[in-house]
Amino acid sequence: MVLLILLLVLAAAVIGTPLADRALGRHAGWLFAGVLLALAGVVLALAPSVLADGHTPGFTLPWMPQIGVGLSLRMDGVGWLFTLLITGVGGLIMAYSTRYFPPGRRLGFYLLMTLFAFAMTGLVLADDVVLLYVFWELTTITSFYLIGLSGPGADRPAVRTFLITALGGLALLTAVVLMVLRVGTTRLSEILADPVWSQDPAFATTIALLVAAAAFTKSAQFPFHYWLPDAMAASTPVSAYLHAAAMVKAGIYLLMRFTPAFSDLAVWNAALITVGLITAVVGAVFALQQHDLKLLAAYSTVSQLGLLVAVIGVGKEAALIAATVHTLAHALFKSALFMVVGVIDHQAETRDLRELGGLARRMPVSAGVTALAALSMAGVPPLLGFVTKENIFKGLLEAPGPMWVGPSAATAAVLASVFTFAYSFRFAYGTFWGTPRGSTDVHEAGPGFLAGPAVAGVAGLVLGPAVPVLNRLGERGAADTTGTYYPAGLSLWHGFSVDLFMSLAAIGFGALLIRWTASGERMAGRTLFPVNGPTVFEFLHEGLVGLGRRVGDLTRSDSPTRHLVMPVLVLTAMAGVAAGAGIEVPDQYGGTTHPLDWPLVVLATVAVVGAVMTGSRMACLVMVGVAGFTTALWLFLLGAYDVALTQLVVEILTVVVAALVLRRLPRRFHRAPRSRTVLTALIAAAAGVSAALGTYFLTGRRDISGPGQYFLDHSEEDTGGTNVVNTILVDYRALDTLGELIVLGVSGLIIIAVLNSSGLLPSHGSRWVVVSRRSAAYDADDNTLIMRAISHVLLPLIVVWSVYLTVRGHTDVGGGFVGGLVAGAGFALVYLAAPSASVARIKLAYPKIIGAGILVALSSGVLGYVDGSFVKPLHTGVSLPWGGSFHLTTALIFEAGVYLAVVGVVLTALNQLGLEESRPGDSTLGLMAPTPDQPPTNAPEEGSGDHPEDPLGTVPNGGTR
Amino acid sequence: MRAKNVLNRILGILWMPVYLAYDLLTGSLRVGWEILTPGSRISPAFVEVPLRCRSDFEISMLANLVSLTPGSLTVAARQDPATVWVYSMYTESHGSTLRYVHGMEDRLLRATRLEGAPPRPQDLERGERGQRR
Amino acid sequence: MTLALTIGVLVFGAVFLMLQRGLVRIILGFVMLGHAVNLMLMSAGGVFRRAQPLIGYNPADVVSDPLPQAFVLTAIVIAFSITVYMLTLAATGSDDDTEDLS
Amino acid sequence: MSIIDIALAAVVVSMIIATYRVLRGPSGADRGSGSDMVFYGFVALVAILGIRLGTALLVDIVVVCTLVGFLAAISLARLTAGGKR
Amino acid sequence: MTPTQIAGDVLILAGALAFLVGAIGLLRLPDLYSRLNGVTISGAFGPALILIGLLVQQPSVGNALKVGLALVIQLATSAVGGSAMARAGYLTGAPQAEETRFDDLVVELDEQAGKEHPGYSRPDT
Amino acid sequence: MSAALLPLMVAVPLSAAGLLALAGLPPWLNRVLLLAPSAGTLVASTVLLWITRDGTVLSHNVALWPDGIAVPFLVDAFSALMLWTTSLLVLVCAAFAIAVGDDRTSYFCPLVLVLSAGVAGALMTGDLFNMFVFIEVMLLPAYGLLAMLGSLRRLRSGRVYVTLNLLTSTVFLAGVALVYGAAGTVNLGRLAGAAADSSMVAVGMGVVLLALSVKSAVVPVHGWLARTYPSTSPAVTALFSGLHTKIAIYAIYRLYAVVFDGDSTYLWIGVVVFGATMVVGVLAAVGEETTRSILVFHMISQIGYILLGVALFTELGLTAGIFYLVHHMIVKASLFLSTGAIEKAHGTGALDRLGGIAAREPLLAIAFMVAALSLAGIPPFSGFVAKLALVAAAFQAGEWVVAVVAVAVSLVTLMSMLKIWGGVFWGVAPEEADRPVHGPHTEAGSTPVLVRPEVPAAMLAPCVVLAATTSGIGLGAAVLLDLGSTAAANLLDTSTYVEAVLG
Ligand code: NA
Ligand code: NA
Repeated sequence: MVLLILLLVLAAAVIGTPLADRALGRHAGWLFAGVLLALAGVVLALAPSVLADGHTPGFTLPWMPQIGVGLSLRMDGVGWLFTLLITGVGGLIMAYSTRYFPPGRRLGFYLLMTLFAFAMTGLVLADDVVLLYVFWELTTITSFYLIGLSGPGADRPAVRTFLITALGGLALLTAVVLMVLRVGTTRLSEILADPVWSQDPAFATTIALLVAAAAFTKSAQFPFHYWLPDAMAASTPVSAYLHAAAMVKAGIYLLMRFTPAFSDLAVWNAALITVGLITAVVGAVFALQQHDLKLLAAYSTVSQLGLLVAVIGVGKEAALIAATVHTLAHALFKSALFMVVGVIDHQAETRDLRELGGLARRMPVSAGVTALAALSMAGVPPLLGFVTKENIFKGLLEAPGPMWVGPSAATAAVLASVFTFAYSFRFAYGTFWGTPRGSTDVHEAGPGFLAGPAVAGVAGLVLGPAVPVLNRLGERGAADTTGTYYPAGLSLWHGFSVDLFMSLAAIGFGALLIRWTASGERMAGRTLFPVNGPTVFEFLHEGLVGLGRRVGDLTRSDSPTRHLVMPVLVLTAMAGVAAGAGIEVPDQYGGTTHPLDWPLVVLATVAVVGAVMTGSRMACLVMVGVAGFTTALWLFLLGAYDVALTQLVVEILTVVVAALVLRRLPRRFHRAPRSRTVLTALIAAAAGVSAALGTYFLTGRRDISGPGQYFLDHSEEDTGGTNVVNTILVDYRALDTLGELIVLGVSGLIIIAVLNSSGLLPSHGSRWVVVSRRSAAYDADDNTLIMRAISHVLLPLIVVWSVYLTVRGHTDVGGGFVGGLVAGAGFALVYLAAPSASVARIKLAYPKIIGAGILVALSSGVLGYVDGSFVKPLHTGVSLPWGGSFHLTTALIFEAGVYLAVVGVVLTALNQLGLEESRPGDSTLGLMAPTPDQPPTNAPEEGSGDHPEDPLGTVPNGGTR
Repeated sequence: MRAKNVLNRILGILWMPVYLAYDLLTGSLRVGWEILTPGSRISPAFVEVPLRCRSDFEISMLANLVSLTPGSLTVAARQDPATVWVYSMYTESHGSTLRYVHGMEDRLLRATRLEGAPPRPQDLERGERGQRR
Repeated sequence: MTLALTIGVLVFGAVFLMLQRGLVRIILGFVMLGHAVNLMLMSAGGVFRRAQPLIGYNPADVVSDPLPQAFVLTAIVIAFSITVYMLTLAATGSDDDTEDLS
Repeated sequence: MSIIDIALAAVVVSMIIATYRVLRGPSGADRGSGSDMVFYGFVALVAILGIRLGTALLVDIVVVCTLVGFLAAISLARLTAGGKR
Repeated sequence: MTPTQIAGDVLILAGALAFLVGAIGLLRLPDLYSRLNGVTISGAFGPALILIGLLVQQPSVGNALKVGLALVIQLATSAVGGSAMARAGYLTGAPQAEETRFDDLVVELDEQAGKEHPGYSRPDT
Repeated sequence: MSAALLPLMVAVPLSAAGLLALAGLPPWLNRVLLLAPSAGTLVASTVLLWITRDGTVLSHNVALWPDGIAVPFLVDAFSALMLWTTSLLVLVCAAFAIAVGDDRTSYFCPLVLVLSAGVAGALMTGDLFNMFVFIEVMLLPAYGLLAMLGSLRRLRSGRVYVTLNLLTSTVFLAGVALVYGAAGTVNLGRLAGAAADSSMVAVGMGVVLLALSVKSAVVPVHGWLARTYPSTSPAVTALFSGLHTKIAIYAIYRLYAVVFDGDSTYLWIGVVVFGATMVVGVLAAVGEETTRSILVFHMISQIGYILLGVALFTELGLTAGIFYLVHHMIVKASLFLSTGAIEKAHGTGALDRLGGIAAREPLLAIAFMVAALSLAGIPPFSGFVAKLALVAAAFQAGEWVVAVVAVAVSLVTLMSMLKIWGGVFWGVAPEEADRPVHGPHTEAGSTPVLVRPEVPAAMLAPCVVLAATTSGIGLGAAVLLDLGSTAAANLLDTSTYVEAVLG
């Protein structure tokens, strides 16, 4: 419960940030420092229980019970230590922040810092692997923002940091998933206690490597180490907290946490020790090379984290005691140093060692704090760092494996410590005691600013001699990670031992190194590696972006063909696979071929060959029309008269509308290169063969279907209709018909909408007329009179015929669709016969007709609820005055709706496309205003007016005539 | 007088399909022969034919009758003065085409007007290249 | 077999046209493809019974399956709607089709 | 092969010939005249099929064919003239 | 086979052959305008024979009405269609046969048209 | 709720659309008629979720014809979840469209209503052919919306979109034909398990699924999506992203479960193809330079994730896939809207012409980032749960290659989200930040005025609502996981569904 309270308090702090920021500005830091330090006090108060008595407070709340994920918390010794660091050091840094920033609001900073403290605490307390991962990523995100918000130029480093740590996060996620699947629980403590780790070395190795990868990225291990110096773009409080005390320690925490599972795994030992020591040495060498104090501190952190990783890799009790206490020591001296860097930067307005020196007289307190922290870092007695580093040497000597491993590892650690000594000296001496350089107008910082670093620095001094108080901590840490109790026996002095000599060697050679390199001056700035991390990162990043661009280029085309060819190819490939696999099919059911079919095959072939060969748009249109008529004839032969009729009318209307469009385009198509034509023909042939084979083998191999037979048997009795197809359309499957009607209606609306937003192209065909305007053949009024007279006769016939077809549909060939289409054909006739486009415009509000059609059909559908369901037709017999009765059904209303919608759409197409040309917004039928962002159109800009049709030029704005 | 006119008109209407069938048949045979036999015997021309028709209906009916008959085809029409331009496949002279179309017009007007067809105008002959005399 | 053959031929033409430059041929290709698929639907109902499904006109055992016919009717109208819309697109804005060739 | 079948074949052959004119041109109107003939061919085919299949229903359809076939003819004529009325 | 059936068959065959003749005309005749006269055979004469043949074979009042309707419509529309196509050809300068004797539609002294028409041909390429 | 009322979810929006087309109503009434049916659908689908949460399947034979004859309408947890999410998106996107003024273009409101009706119909129908019809009802308005709103490229995109979708619809229909040819029915209940039993039906359904895969923009047939979605208006892109491809995905889940009965013979194809989709989509996204084109390629990548669920066809896989689907619909729409708001206010979506928005629009920036992190699967947002469950399902099914791919792809996803973040929200605008713009409602051609571009609250609200939803789903994942697993159970064992169809 106390753990939940801990987290809740932190969550409350996050939520309260805006309020605190508004009220206190940068001084909100004091408040948060108070909160964090109070929490640190709580943690300290838990010490007797957790460290001495070995209690592990816990708490559980379900979160995603389906996958067993819960909000489980647990605090053991390791968790206790890290919680203390997060809250304690966090509190110091919060206090420090109140002075670091100039006066003003710092909402983003405090929000993210408290959020980070929350996430970090959650991470080290989580006893659920998924929860652990969640908090792990949350620290990554908050780090990203804290770096990125630190100022201009910080965004790339933030991104680099984010991506590299997220990479590790994904390794952790993978590990988490695999563990949960294998062990069957998400409880961390149960997973670690599972026997699987010893029983399945392959699994253990996989997970170990994944966990190690996660930790290496988070804790900046070679070769991922570069992100940490890169992240120094962040402000100093952020670096002090995240990059010294807390976030980078998450990796250390993770390694310690998983030690129980992996400590006996050779891969684990080897990976951690090798990588850790390489990192330790490389980091230390680089640290000595830095002029920038902050970068120096960053590389130093890298190096120290390397030591910790290596010693954890040993996996023995002493090693983990060392890791535990050195984590504490490092957090103290490194956060102090970072904070001091901020102080120096603030007061001296530089943190470049080449511009610093001799500040000790003006900034004595800072100098003292720095000296304490640097000496602790250098491993000089009697500071805490001396004790903990010595323990690390001791721990490394126990490294598992062949005899030589332990001594070699310890030697590498000493080597790193030699450089550590040197750069620690360079840091402190170069700033405060060396030759005075740069500005002399420097003052000591105020007490508020120095309190944080001072507390951390002094703690290192106090804890050195008093190091036995940490025994319980170390022992508990070892017990939690190795499972066995082992006396820590920490003390400043424990006789002459190998590790003492190693410490002395580090200090001695360090002093020599200082001498040889003139406090590192001679090594500084020299390029040791041909490449640096950020460059490699950006190179890879750019490479990936370039690859991505090329992947995108594969489909970067606005030509429909490029997009159409792919599905066709996939489909034919699928047909090929199906054919290759050989599908069992029954024999053909009944005959499939009739002698009368053959003329139709011939006609279809002729149509297709013609359409494919011709370069003339008009000829192609006609040939496609021939194919359509052939299809209609096929439908006749198959007994589908309604369909055939519809097909015929649709085909004609398609030709009419297409003719309206084609006149705007050149007469001929583009000529394609032969190679492309051949390729296209091959693809088309493959598709054609697939379709033919598919049809032949997959259809016609069964008797009439059950539903088909049902309709034939029941339609008259169910619906009163004898045209079975029509009863399916308006009774059984009226929903399909309703959908089809909607589709048709919407096509009318979108034609208006699109033309309203983009306008029509001018007529291309106006150039084709070559005859003089004075010729008798030219005049439109006179020459259309033949057609007009005919249309006057035909129109009534057509309309009557269309209504007849609609009404009789239920019992005979016909129906609302065909009826409407025939009526539409009548309107097309009127349109075509008119002497000019303006006369031709049929003055009916066609969108309203569409809307009315939709509403009529729908209302007939809703009427069905009277009888229990949508589109349920109602029936009644109406006796006629001349005897007999007429079977009346609401399906007829439905048909009327269909009829209206069809007529509306045909009118729309004729009126809209029949314009000579149009500009966006021309149509007043589309209601409301045109879109504000209009593209330029091809329409000429001359004003509208009564221009006569000009045969030799384009007709400007003919649409309004 | 009136009854006679009405009778005359009814007869005109009844005779129309017969004439039409005859024209259709003979025209088809003539053009069909042309098509099926080698060589070309056509002497086409575009002939302007002034009409006595007045209403749109009359003009368009005449134009259609001309077009329906294989061997002649209406290419253009004018309302006022009523005129059609006829493509004639076998044009012996300007006048022969005029006579042919006017014959059709006579039969048409007999069916459309109570007073029957008015007399044909005299001075409509044109020269070889269509120029007005 | 004749129907399958017709479908194959139509699909060949349709795909060939669809893969050409310019929207108009693509549209015409789609019109053709629509025919092919409608015939495929008819074929799916079986082609050995070919009498029209009007009750009272034909003996029940020669009447064709009415359900595919209803499907095809719906499909024809949907295809028509889209064709008309695509033709509108072809008449709007410039592209491959409208580049003048002469 | 019955007389009707011969008639059917004659019409189909005619339509193929007309197709040649559609493809060959040379003028747009030539293509149009070819297509007129193809569409008339369909009217004829429907009528002949009506006889061949022995169904009177096809007569209804012939009526629709004649009505709408005309639309195609004048649409194509209009297209030939580049939309000029 | 009944006599009416035979008569009907003969009419239909005649119609179909007339149709074929018109189609051949489409191949053989020299220019658009003459070819359109061939089309008239196929559009009017041929269908007329076929429709009458149909009526002869299936005589009924309903069929008579429908066939009559179809006949009238077919004749009227084929005529109008032919005219429309001829005019469209003329407007766009469809080439005329060499044998053409004169053309009353030409507007003389029309500078714009004079050079281009008649005799001007603009092949549809 | 009586199942007989289900068709009203189609009929009501259609009636509103018909009314809008019929009568010239004032703009406010247009808006009301647009929003009210969507809100009603949202409420209704919430009720449906409540009813179906225990695995209940509601069914109704439309027009009360016998089973196998009538078109059945069914709702189970899966379709209810989809109905809920789609109606939420329609509502939010419509609100955004109103905020940016899209609703004043011709027929915008009726078109969106028809779109939503089509979606509802496609989700509820238990009939293959009827599904084709409703997909068309959904597509037709989309054709118009795509070509009538947006950038200058909209017409070209409109062509690609129409032709591609027409091709796939036609292929779908061909598949329906083959299925009917083989099985003699298009009723899903009657088709249950048919493809597993008969290879003839399997080929037919394979054609159907192929068509749906193209519609869902699966690699290698994905390019159309990337070319078309960025050119229309942001609201429309958001709407499409949430509806069209997702309906296709829904249909793939449903049809594979019912007709193939989850037949494991073909699953490997899905694993390969969807894995490739993840990779290709994300790589292409990283290479793009405008906000929307990045997001669109992401969508392709994420479609691979979603469909992986059905390719695994385990309980966890299906649950994860369904969870992912819902999460993705919301997050993607949120991203399109937040970047769309920027596009509208600043006149561009190009990364190199934007910058520093985070400081000026903090709330929008947070909304974007929440959604972006969610998309990348970063906890604690919904995307994390989705990714976690899916990766776990893949490992569990032994498909460790695709599991690792899924994990790796999420890093690249993050990378490109950071690309947008860095290009748009951080840094500084390369030019003067206050640039001459046309206010969103000024007429084209009016004198440009120098204004400081600002995202109005009406545009912001929809983004925030959706971002809050994704956080809510992440933190309250239990609810959605519950529904997802109920839905998955219905897919694994289709007997309840099939019985509901067959009465
Ligand atoms: Na003639
Ligand atoms: Na889509």
